[in-house]
Amino acid sequence: MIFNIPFIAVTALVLIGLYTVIFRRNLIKMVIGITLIESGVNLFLITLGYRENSVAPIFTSLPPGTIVPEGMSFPVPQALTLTSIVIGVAVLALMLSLIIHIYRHYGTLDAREIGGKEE
Amino acid sequence: MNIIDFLLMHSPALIVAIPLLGAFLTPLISRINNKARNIFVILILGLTTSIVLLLANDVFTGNIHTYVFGSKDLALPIIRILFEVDALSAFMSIIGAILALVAVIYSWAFMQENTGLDKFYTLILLMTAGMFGMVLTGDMFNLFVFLEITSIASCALIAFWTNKGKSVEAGFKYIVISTISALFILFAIALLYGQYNALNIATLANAIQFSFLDKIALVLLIVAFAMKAGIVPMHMWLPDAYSKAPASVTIVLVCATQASLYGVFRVCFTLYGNTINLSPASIGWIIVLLGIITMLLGVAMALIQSDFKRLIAFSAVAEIGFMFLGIGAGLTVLENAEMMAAIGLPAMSGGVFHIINDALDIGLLFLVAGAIYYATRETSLDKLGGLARNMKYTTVFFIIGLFAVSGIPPMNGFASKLLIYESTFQLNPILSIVAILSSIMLLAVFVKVLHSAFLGPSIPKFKEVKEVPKSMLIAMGIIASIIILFGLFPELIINHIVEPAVNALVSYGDYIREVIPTFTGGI
Amino acid sequence: MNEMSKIVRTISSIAFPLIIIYGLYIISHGHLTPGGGFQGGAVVASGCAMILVAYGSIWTIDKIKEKNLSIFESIGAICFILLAIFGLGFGAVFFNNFLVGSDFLFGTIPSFGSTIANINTGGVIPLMNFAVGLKVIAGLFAIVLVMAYASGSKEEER
Amino acid sequence: MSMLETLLETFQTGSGFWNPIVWIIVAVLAFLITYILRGFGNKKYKKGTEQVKSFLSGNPEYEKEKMHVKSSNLFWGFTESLKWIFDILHKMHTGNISDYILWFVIVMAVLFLLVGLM
Amino acid sequence: MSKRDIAAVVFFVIITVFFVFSALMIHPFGVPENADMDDEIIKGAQSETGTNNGVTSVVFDYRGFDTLGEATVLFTAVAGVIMVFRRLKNE
Repeated sequence: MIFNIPFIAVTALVLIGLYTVIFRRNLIKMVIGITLIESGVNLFLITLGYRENSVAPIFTSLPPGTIVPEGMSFPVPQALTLTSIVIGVAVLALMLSLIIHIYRHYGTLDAREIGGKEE
Repeated sequence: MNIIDFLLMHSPALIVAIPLLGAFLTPLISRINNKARNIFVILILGLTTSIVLLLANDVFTGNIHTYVFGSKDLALPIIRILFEVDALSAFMSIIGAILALVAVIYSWAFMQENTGLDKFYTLILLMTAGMFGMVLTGDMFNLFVFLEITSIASCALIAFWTNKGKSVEAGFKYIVISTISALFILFAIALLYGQYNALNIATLANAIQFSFLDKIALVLLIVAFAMKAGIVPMHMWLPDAYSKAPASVTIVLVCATQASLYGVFRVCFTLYGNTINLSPASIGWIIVLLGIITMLLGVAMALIQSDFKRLIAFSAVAEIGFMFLGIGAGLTVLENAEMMAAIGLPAMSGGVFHIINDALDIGLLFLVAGAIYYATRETSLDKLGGLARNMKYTTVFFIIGLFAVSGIPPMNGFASKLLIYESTFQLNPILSIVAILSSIMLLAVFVKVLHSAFLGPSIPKFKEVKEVPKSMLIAMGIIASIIILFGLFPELIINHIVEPAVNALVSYGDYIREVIPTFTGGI
Repeated sequence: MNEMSKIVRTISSIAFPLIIIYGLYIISHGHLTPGGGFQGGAVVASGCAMILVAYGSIWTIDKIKEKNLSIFESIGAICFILLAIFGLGFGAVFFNNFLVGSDFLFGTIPSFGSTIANINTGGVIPLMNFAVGLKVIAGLFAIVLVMAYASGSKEEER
Repeated sequence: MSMLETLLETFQTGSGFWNPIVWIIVAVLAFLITYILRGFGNKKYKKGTEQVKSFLSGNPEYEKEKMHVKSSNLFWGFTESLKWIFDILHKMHTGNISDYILWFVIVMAVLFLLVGLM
Repeated sequence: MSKRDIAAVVFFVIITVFFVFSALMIHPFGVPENADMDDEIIKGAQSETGTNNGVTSVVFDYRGFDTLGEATVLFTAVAGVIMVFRRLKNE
């Protein structure tokens, strides 16, 4: 029985990501922070789905002596995490392609300089 | 079973599925030629609009539609995705359908000389589908998925003119903002799931106990949805995004913003409706306060702008404050029956009626701004002037929008704002004073635009400016006629469309009882 | 992006078919073992991305255009949503798994509890896996290809 | 006919009311009054005389393009007297994306304190 | 350290405290309080959807509409990326 260490790890990941978004000036680093928040949320979903000494919810060649359903971890959080990961990939691709364009236009990746600039 | 019953039974799924199918087909159709693609997109949206009206016509009589994906009956516990359509969802989806159709008609001429138009129309369809999914769904995670679809499509469309650095930057800001808010929404959903092992809104609302984790989840949901809805002081992405996007994208973006607003109301009234009065600090007063700040700051910033579209965007921020004020005033007295009848219901009907009014007014003004940009390639008010000589119809449409947005009879803004003023005056006079003040300042803002863009001597640079093409005029005319119709006969609209939506918000018990018959409580 | 050395190209062209086969295996056994359309599609798309890195984006974009990739992706998405709409036709509900229990393709139902893998189960789920797999392969590879080509072409302008 | 009646019934908002017929009558009356007043002033107006020239306290009259007031100069007194407010607002609106997220965090913290703590 | 950073740190500490509290207040790791939805799914996975893989049965059958939305998100991203890198001139 490990205590709520996984949830503490989730909190740490989310807060580190938020810190990166707020205090870093480089757009790429802000994107990295966003992905950190996202991985924290995914880890949270996965950890919510775990039951003590349980196996994955797959019936193909199940280990003998597994109680169904108490011996299986939750399938729903895994599905939600799959969806969330794919969404994260899509968002990441779009953000990076926009950053490429921003760099072509402004020649810098500093958020403050870009925001301060007028047309 | 004739075709109408079939459509009505499956309409919640079809409203989302038809634009999605159209979006998947658009890249193939646009291989033929552009005209076919435009006609196809307009047909798809027209079909969707007709199904939305069919569904709304049935929902506004008071019954709630539920649609379970993958099985005919809904067995407890809810393990499948559930669509639950009540009057508020139908109300929001009507707004989305009308404005998306208008946007596509407007784009025919407005976007003509741009490249990459097949992707443009695909993304418009995807954005509309995501909006419909957001307002129709009865499942928290599904709400998150459709929120992401709407955000990604909107971000790509905001950055459509990639040759302008500012528009790409606005798109990047929008995607960062919406991704972070969506991630915190997902965090709140996970908190609720971990406690109650359910994702269905009605099941959660039945099971919720307002523990500490529920408070955290409530705050996360309210703040994230409020940021997506552009509430001060989290509104700063909104002027950038609205003013840098193409005009026909902006009016769909207005609907997307209001879908997030719908998220706030759904969370406050339905998901937490049974327990929100347990909160020591009244959520209703917090929302009213946010609305007041939003109104004042929005008009104050709009007054000093010199860019046409930025100015309209800031006044859109102010308009969102009116809705928050009206519906928050209703939320403050949710538990108290006679005050609810005296203050809450008029305030909330004003707020809900103002949602559609705001969509129409701001949409019309953005279309006018786009028309001026199309004709003169200029949005800075300092350089414009004397356009009323060359663009007569556009000027008329702008004056209609001016009257509507500043609440002058006989336009539609008058009725909703009158309801909000009177009811909030009984709640607290200062609220209605602030509301009237900001409404007056809105009038001042748009009189300034009228003076500096349309009146005055004709600038020699704009001597040869022509009136915009027909499709843009038709799009503006549709919205203007709806505005005048709503303004002349508000009684009709409020009785048949707004009152059911308000009742759907207030009587959350019916929404939950539709799924969980054993639920006791609710008004 | 320029092409890499001959060693890298040879090794990647040897490894490419194995990666493709592994990804297709993951896609086709998605309803029996861990995996599915998204995971297998990601594997195949990463193989294509390896070819892209090894041979350079100019060479690759001559071989396959992103237009055709987006057409493939549309076809995958249309197959997916049509399978859902067929459910509305057969089982009278959207997203109904109308093939389960039928003696048609993938129709058999496994016995409860631990069973040996039987590929002929799952109803529409294997078909949806294939549709999503096609979609993910085309989509991810299109993203990687376009971004590589755009960032590479910028370097040549400098 | 009943449809028309439903259209024309009065819209009561508690202490006020709205009726399209009444509004149209009032609007027509207002137009009539303005027209009559205009008629009073119209007699002594002669074209081509000194009346039509604008008098800028003796200074020569600019050409029309120069006389168009720019939108930045409108409401000058208002914005000038409330300059301190607008300066604060301008300081608030840095175009920096991380400031936007900071506002998000600030509002979240305040609502945590309001809702979660009490 | 500017005024903005000091304010940021203060509010950041506040939300840190609340997040850590909520992380400590969730049910202990591995012992969920409530499991009826997932038990229902695991029991019905084989008989209703005919798959041995519970996760796939959730992804493509029980929550298939989410998967459609997810596929749509990917489609949207591809369309957006191709549109952002399009040629701006007609030739």
